[in-house]
Amino acid sequence: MEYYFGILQTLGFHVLLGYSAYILLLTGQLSLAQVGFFAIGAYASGILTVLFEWHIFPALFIGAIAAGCMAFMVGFPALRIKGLMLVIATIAFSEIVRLIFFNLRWRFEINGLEVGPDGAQGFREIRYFAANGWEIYEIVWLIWTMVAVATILLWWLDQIKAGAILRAIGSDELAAESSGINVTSVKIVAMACGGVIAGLSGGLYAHSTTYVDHNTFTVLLATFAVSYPLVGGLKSVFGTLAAVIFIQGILIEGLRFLGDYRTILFGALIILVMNFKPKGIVDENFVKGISEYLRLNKKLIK
Amino acid sequence: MVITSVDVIQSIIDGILYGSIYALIGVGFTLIFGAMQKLNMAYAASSIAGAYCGLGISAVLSLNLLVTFFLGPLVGGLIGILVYLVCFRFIPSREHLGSLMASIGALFLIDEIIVHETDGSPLNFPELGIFSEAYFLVGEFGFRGDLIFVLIVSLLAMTSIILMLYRTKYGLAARAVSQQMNAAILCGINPHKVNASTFFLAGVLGGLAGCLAAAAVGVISPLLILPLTIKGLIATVIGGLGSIKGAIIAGLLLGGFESLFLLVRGVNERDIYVFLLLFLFLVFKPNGMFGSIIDRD
Amino acid sequence: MRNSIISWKYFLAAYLIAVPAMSETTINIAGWGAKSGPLRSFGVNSQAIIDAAITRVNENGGVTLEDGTKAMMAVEYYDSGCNAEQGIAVARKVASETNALIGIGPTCSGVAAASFGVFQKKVDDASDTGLQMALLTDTAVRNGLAKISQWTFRNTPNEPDMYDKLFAWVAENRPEIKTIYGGTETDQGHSAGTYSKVIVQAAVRHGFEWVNGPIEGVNGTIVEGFKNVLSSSSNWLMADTNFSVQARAFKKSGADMFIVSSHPFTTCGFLKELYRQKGMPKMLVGLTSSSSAETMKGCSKQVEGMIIPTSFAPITDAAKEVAALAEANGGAADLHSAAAWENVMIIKQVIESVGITGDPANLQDERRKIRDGLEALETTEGLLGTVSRVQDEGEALKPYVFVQAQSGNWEVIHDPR
Amino acid sequence: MTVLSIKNVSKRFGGVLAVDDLDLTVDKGEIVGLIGPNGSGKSTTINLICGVFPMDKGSIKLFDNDLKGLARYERSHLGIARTYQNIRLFGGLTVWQNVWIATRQNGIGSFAKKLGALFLRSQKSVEAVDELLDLFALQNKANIAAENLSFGEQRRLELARALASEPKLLLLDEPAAGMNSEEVQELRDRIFKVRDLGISVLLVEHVMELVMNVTDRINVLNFGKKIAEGKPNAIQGNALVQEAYFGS
Repeated sequence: MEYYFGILQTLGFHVLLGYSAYILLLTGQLSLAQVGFFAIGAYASGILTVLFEWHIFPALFIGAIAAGCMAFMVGFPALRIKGLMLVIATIAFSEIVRLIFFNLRWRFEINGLEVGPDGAQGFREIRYFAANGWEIYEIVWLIWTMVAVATILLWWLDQIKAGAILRAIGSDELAAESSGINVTSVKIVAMACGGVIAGLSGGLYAHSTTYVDHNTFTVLLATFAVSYPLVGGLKSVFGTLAAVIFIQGILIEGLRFLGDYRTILFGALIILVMNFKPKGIVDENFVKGISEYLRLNKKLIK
Repeated sequence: MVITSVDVIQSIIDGILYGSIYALIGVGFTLIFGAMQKLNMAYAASSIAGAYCGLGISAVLSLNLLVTFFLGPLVGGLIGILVYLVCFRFIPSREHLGSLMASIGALFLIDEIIVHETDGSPLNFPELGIFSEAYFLVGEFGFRGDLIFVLIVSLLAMTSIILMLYRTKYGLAARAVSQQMNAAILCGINPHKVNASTFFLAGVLGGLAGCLAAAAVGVISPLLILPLTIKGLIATVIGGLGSIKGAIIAGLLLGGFESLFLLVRGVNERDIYVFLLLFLFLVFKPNGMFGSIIDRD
Repeated sequence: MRNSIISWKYFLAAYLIAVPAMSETTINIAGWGAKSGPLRSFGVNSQAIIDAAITRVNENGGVTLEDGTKAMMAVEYYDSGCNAEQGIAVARKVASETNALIGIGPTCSGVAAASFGVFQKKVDDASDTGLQMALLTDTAVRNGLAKISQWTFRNTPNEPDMYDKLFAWVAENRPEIKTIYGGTETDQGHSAGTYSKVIVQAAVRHGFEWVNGPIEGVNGTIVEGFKNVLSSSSNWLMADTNFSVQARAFKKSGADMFIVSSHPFTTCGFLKELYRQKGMPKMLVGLTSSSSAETMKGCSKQVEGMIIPTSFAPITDAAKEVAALAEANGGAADLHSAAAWENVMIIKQVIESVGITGDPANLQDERRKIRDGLEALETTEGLLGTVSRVQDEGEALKPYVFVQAQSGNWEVIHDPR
Repeated sequence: MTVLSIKNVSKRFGGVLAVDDLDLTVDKGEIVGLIGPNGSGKSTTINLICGVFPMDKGSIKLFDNDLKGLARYERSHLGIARTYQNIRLFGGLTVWQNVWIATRQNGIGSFAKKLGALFLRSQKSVEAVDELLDLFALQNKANIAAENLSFGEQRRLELARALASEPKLLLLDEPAAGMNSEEVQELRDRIFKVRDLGISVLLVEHVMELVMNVTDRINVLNFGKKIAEGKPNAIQGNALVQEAYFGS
């Protein structure tokens, strides 16, 4: 059972990471900065629980807020540019964050043990959960409550004007601006929201794995973060959820029985999915099919 | 250690020479971007894969190892066509993100196939014969022979590609397809054929770049893929999207700055400064050095 | 058609006969490591050797259980990549979904640092909900990892001891060598940690001088002044490809001995550049991890003469045999993977000494017994001789030799055993 | 009362002077035509008014507000709305959402109210959207994605979206392009309805059938310069205009 709970944990923070990229993708921006916010959340909340012995909840909260503030500040310069330029600029940002943590050494003794981030040696002993007697299902419960809240909020977003505005910007920036939408500030707010979610995810990650180092927060993870909404489809937030289950659950964990060939199949399957579903797994037809099946189509649309 | 002006200039020379590899990869990205307005993330991976295949074929057939430098580009070109077929050909052209994601899938696939076949261990790569031994001393400054060779090759490649784009029928067709796809189709041009040729051409260039990069390092390893992808993209973007000249200059500059910051600030902080500079550059000059101003009404 | 039905019946019959045999107790163990990504060779090597070791145990009749009967051993090997999440997932899977008594893994030190953290820190601490299964690591070599949990043990080389003896030997045998200079991959915990906290201090302890004058705070004691070591050296990163600035600094230093503390890929890249700049010193010392076949595949010419202390070399009969078996299984025996053989043998020894029933119903108790058995071990038989266990830390002190790269092979130049 | 006044405006693209020292006004309740051969600077003029790109010199005023330096969305808030030569809709959104996006309660409301509009669907905005969809005969398509509409419907939707922002000045960039004469008639009626709402219109158009029948006043551009201005009848007879169009 422990194993499946463990996988649920992993799925949980990847879903949140995917959501943070999803919000920005709605506005048409492909950002690889999410992993930077994820790292900030991980280190900030880890430092708070380990070095300052905070309770987990305020630590997660502050971690998320710190990442959100950073996203807000980076959003100002970064979101003036778009497309491929933004991809590169956000890679630059994520790498700067990663390298700062690579150089960060902040250790002192707590209860006779020297703890804290130690540069390339990583940041060990983020054992709040285990040390405070949290059973794994409780951790999973915490993570998935966050995921559920985020999912509901993002689903709700599509029912209200704010969501329509995000998608309008993604569809045609010039027309959106001429229709009276302050595109830049909307994008910055989206970036900040994405930052908060990624920071939260990072905090949960750090405490679930008990150890973080800069090698975790590479461009590879950033690529995964944008892959989830792209593979899942931008039509609905459930696309991202489905893609995380598909990629992390099925391709990475579920195919273990394939042994050596699992990782090769991974790339091949992504290519296959994109050829048959270029708009992602959960595309228009999928949504239509589901909603017709549930006979909810009247309520869902509009 | 005291850093003298000689050290500074020497490190910039080293960096710029090494930057010619970034420039070559950048040119490949630029070619594909110019043709389709799309990003092929698998490009650096297929370049390295081309070099691996060249090395493998020469080893299996016990050919002269220098044949690698002809086989690598050829296989690189073929892999380019393959990537085009699986990631771009059948995905509707307006689905930019779909083919982007597919090419990321191809990056993982190629990377993992290489890892699987070689167990990820670095392999000795044939050096560039006399060039690798050559080390020119001009006054107090040293120049690596093989990297000068790489630089010359990348300049030649740039010239021949520009000639090809502006002087040949293929070039005319390629430019027509990239600018006015529908009009080109009406003129009887098959855009898929033209795009496939562009991917082949870029692939050949990539295979060459992969071989030269591996030869310059002396070993080939899947670890080369990610840095080359990122550095190549940076060169493409700083140079200005679609500008071949820009990609070359940006690649060289990138190498120079890297080397300079390494000397002055050490390896742990080197990339912080490089990326900070990159970030600021993009913010203040979002169209790159030679990019046309895009996105008007 | 008819034939196939008959053969199918035979198959069924054979199966039914086979069932009682299969219901005999099997002792399961689990292994995991990087079988994907650039470090795949480590996983492949470990798995090849674990398989060979299990086959050997079973050929000799298997392992003796508490009631005196024999049981076969079986292993399942998982791919955890060099990825913390996957390492944790596999550790959890093995602990909760299989009846493996003990695990062997993982490959990467970063993964070990993360996954050891999800194990219970102290045994019998009811408030600690970490995993409770013993783990005996073969590869992850970064200093001091096994201390993270009382359930984790390692059978990896003890670098402080090896380098101490290495420099003592160099000081004695090569008196013309006086000054040193070096560098490392700073983004790899193992390379950088060992270099800055162990190797340089050991060299200073044995009278070698840092070429540009003494480094502040470095007095020969392990760890002291390690930050200054890094800032005085000329370093690179694991994925770097251009080493001209660093090689120039090495050459310019003019030291008698260079320390190159990195994994094979950059070791080769760096040495090739140094060679090109004609900056080769009188002597080269490398990181334990570079004493592998990869380095020879990548740059046998440039690495010529490099000396590395290693806990494995095919010099004893047992070691030669393991090397041959590994090759037959599609892997290679080196200081990392050879430990996997020893681990299987240690596990067999522990099982026989603490008495195991192999009954899945007692799984949790027997995992605990195995752990206590491991903890109690004072010495084990290694391929190069007796390995002593460091009590309370879960670490090992392994016998070692010094090897030198000589025309494409790692030759043993000194055997202090 | 003057709604829009353009004074001495110029815009250069590289070597081409797209708009050359242009003066133009639109009065309240007026429908003004802007015609000229291809490349004479008509669309550029509209783009300058909307702030798609900055002008080189001159001034553009909406009522008393100088538009210089204002962002596009700020110009929209002041009361400028437009349609595009090549239709630009939010393809993935429904017809209803396309119009909804542009609605707002002009001028009134605190920050909290604006924020609230993002989350709540006020009765007023729902009514406004429904009304516009009725006006443009799109009510039965409300839940269809805009990209699935026919060409004519897309043109109507774009107009509906432009009106949703409650503009004071509507800029139409060749709204009749590709329409048959029946559709042009409908369009003419709609433009009159727009005027009846008290909105001034600046119409750039090639279809003379529309321009001559709907406008109060016509400005003619050639090579970025205004060559004539006057009532439709007068323009029809103007020799300069004929020369510009037919090169005689």
